Amino acid sequence: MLQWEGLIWCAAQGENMGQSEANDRRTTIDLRNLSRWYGEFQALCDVTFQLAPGRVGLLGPNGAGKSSLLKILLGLLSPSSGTGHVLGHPIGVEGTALRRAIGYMPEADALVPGLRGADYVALAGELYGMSRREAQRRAHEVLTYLELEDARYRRLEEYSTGMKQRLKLAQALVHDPPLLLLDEPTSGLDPAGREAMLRLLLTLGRDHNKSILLSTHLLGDVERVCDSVLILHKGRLLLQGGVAELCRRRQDRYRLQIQGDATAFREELRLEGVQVLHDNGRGELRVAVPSQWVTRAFFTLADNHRVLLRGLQPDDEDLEELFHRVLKDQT
Amino acid sequence: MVPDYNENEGERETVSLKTANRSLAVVSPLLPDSTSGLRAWFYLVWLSWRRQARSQQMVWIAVGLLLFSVSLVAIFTARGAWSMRYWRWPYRQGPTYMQWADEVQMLASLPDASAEGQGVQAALAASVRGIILYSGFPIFSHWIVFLLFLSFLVPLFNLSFATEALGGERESNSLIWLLSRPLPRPAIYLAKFAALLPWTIGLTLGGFVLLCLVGGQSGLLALRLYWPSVLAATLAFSSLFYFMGATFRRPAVAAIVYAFFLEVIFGNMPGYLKRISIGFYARCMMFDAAGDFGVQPERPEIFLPVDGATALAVLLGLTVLLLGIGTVAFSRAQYHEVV
Amino acid sequence: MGESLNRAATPELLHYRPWRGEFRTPAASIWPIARVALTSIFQKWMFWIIYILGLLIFLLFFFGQYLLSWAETQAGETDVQLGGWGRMNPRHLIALFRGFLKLDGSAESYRSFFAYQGYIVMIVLALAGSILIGNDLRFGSLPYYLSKPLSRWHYLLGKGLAVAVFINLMTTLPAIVLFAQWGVLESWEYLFERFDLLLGILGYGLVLTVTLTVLLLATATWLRRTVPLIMMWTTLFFFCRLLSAAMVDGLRFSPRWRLIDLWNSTSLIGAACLGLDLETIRPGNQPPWYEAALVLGGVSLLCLTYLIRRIRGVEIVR
Amino acid sequence: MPDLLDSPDSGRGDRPLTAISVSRDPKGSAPPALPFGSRLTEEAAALPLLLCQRVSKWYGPVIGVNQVTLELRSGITGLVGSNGAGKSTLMRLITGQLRPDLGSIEIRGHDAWSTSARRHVGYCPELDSFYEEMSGRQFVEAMARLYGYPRREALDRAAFALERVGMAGRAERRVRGYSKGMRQRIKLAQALLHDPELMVLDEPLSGIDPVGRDEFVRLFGDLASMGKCLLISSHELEELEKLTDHLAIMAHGRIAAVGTVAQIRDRLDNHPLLIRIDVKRSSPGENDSENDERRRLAAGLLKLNDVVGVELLDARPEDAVDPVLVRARNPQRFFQELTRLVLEEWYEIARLETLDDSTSAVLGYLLSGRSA
Repeated sequence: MLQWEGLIWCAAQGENMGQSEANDRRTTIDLRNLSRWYGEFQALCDVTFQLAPGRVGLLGPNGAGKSSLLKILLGLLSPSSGTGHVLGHPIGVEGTALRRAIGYMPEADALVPGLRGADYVALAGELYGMSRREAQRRAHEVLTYLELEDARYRRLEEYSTGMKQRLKLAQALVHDPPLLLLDEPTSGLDPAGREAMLRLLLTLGRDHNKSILLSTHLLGDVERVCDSVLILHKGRLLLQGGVAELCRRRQDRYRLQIQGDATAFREELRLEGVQVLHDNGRGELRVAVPSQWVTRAFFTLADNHRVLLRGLQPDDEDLEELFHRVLKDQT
Repeated sequence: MVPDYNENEGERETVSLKTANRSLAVVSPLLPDSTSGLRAWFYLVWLSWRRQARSQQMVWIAVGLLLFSVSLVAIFTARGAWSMRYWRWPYRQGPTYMQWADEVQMLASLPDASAEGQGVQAALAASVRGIILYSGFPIFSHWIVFLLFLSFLVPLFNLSFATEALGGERESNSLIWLLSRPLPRPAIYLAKFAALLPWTIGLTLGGFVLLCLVGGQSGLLALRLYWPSVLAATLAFSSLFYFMGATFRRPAVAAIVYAFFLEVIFGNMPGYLKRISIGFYARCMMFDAAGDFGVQPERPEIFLPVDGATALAVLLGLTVLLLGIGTVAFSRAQYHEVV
Repeated sequence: MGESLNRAATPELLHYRPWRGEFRTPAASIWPIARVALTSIFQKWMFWIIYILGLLIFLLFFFGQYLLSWAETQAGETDVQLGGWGRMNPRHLIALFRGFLKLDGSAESYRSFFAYQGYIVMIVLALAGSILIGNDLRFGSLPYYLSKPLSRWHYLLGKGLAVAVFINLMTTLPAIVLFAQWGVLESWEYLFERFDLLLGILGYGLVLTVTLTVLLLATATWLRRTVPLIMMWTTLFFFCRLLSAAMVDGLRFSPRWRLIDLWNSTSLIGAACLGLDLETIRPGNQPPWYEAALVLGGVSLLCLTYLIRRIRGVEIVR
Repeated sequence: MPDLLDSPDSGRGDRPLTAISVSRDPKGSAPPALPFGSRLTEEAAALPLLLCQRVSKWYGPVIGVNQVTLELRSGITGLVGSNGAGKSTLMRLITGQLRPDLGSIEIRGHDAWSTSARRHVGYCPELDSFYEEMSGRQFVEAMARLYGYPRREALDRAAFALERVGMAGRAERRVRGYSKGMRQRIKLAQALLHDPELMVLDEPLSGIDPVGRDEFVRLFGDLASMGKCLLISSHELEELEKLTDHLAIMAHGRIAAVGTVAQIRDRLDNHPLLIRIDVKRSSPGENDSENDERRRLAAGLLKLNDVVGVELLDARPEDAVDPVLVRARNPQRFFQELTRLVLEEWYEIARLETLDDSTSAVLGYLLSGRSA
């Protein structure tokens, strides 16, 4: 407790950065028994967790309380009960210092109509407290980095969805915050745009030591960017941990891609003791094999039944299955 | 229970249809017999009418304004403020006008005056008294009907409800739900107008009735003489502001510029320029109706009124014209920001 | 493996660069908010149409002053024919015009200029209110602003600053131009001798700015949507004006009723700032200026209280 | 051999990928089931459900859709492409919200702008605003009654549609408080009401959580099996792949290709298929034999006619497998020969994965190839 008070004091004084940074290295977010009510509805229920610096995915079904959590971390909402610290700043008390340390990318468009791209990002810089010239310079730098070079002087109304998303990231990055809170950064992006965004986030997190809290519905995003994951459901924290550790390894499962009429092939598999778990009707089978199975047997069977084996992958549990499993355990 | 098509059921239906002497080819393709465009249209009217009530702030402000005006008029009536009877001369200090009239009569009844002189004096005093007593109607007309009602409440009620009818749907991006139904676009435009009229007419004409009812004798006379012009002005204003809602991106601001700036400027310009303002024709109808009761423009040679029938024709013609243009414009419009 | 392929495709020449620098106080972000609000309104053609309409009144005064002083130097002693109405000495005619429009560089001239601008300022503010606050709600800009290290007060102050600029752009600034013009046209001494007039103009502008800004912010945060805002705003400035005229001029009620017309009340205080006598103000029968000040102060205080409660109590962010 | 791939087009890669229309019926020759309560005349049934002919649309100077020709008869078609490629504009044109500047769009022979065309079309728009003050049920009921159904029937239809999208239990709350996923469901429900033949769904999967997405995918499959024609735009290609492999790919306002993913992929002859093969080490730890195994495989692969190149990738020593990266043309023949090779030479394959035949890879090739 004493240590926290010291930290608050440091933050308030705005000096002695060394100590607070040293602490940042241990925890970025530290929440204890956090709850939030909207009238009768409880959006967050007794949430407690500590996060080390790194890239964290925040998962949960619609209405699980993800957005509320982000807003509380940002100091836009106050928690109904419980305490928390973000980068050593207590939440709900010290808005200014807290929000300076955070870059927030909202889910909604959050544009200021009539501005040009560069002005929009520069305005964000100014609002964070940078001087006007410094904000303008930095805006151009960030926009170039985010590959919005050509769109800088266009009006925001003319931006496509992908450009808007990158612009929102730009305004969150302009003051070089140690922590990024991202609410659905890839929603509405086309595949190329999504890939580019995820690559950017990964680079920022891995090479430039930004801590990232990524709230999303797209589990692929988390797999691509994050090394640990938080799963919220109905305001409760269900699961926290590293992606690799949480997903189960399965030695006996395979995913097959078959081309051609698979009926006889499936029948034969069954006779060989292979269990067909799922067939999507377009040639993709998920199977569980008996022990001592050799994969060459798949080729033999395929050849016998005149179907083409186009794919064969070990079927470890992915994040999507993990997610479904965790939710199913809950209900 | 709806979409699962059943082969047998379909056959049974065709059989029953054939017995009803309708061959398969005649039945309109794909159109379930149970739908009816007219029913949909009436429902749209009802839905739009209800949705106007949902924009509660607007309705409350309108009703509040109306009630405020009505209670003020009621207070004036109770205090007999409509006639000049209690006016004082010099301003707010001297005796009332009625006391002056009595004074004059008292002076006249002094014994040294001649009988003829006394008679003339008595007649004069009586007529002054009469004018004072019956001055209520022109005063009510001028201040309440012309100033407060016609130049403020009527434009404001029409403006807020008519621009909101389409403009509000455009602003909240919900017009798409109507445009993606199988309703002809002119029908949508007219339905929303039909749904708008109960609100605007109810507020203006209903408000006018209320104002007049609490306005005592003068009010009743005003109601009898003026209601057609209030109705005509409402129709014209409604169709104009409704049209603005379909065309302008910020219809409310455009309408306020028109109603409280252009109307005021044009309506008070000398010469024929004022003939492009709606308020001018409404006033002409009123002057025409109440000419016998001493209500006329302050300076007819500058005001240049048209007669009542013409004014009515202009207002109704304008309504029809604006509706027509609006229907065509709406049918062709492609609302990029909406879809 | 897929990653290695992607990497090969785009060599990253321009790396992300960290930034280290001093942050300024949150109060420094008020002006950027105001600046952005101003630009967003300056981009609307509707604003310029209304502004030009408002400018017409200014031009009337501006060229009126100029033409009259020019006419005075040109006018001879011979009478001129006026239509069919008769003959008149041009000097009398000029004096008549000056008396009517008060284009004589006196305090009365500036007061009537301010008063005439009332309608147009009102419409501009209705537009500005619906754009400044309404747009932020409609386009979701509010999370953008509030996720920055500034409080809601800074946000409102920024918007208020923008409103203040509009008000002064339409009233105080043209009035100062008129003041300077008179000095140039008539005599340089005027500028120094009647320095009190300049102070009066500034005072008048200050009164307008403070009351209208607070009032607009409160009504806009309360009503949010354009149409109700316009209804409320027209009620405050047209209905109350008509009502007060009907009560005092029509029905001969107490002149105190004029106080409900807020624009008239600002005009009374403005007149006091300019050192004018109440008797000269048209329409006549005005209440004393301190009563007007009391009313305006009360209204502003009410609006401020509402704003404070609103900001503390309810979450603006959905 | 499956005849899906043996279309006359396959293999001739130099052919430009122009907009060709492929209509597809999942049930082969079975006649499409008719919607409830509606009967098609013979002529009407023969008309294509959707026929866009050389459609172009501008927004001022900006071109939104550029000479698009598309014909749909049944089944699910995914409409994919980058942001701003004109997908939404095309959907608005089809649903009669916009009018083409050039060309024509017909729905069962009716002009798409006309009222009668809208009876055949259910539209789920991208935007996200409703009559927020209503409850979900009230909204859907209002939409049903706007079709002109009698009150009773409208209520039934609304109830049924809500049931279909899984909102029956939650429909009494106000739309204002709905999450994005619930809003998507309501949007879908209102498009189902009049049981349209053609459903145009603009980004129906965006913003829905994984559980809901699965439900939606199942629902779309059901609708398609009932004989409806669905045109779905989505960026979530993984989900779209679960649903359909028939795609229309848009780029720069034009339709770049129409067909199944495999058809489109096979026509991309200048991009040989990239295949990863992990081969098990015969005896872990022994360096020579390990190298032997994958070198042997690489040498065997290089002898095949269709292999363009082989690359040996480094594996982590703790893994018991060695990856080999193969580039091959003519996937059909390559996989046949690979099977033969594996069986003849006794390889133990731990993983066989085509890295670039997914929808997203195809899309990436197609779009990058175009813009370059």
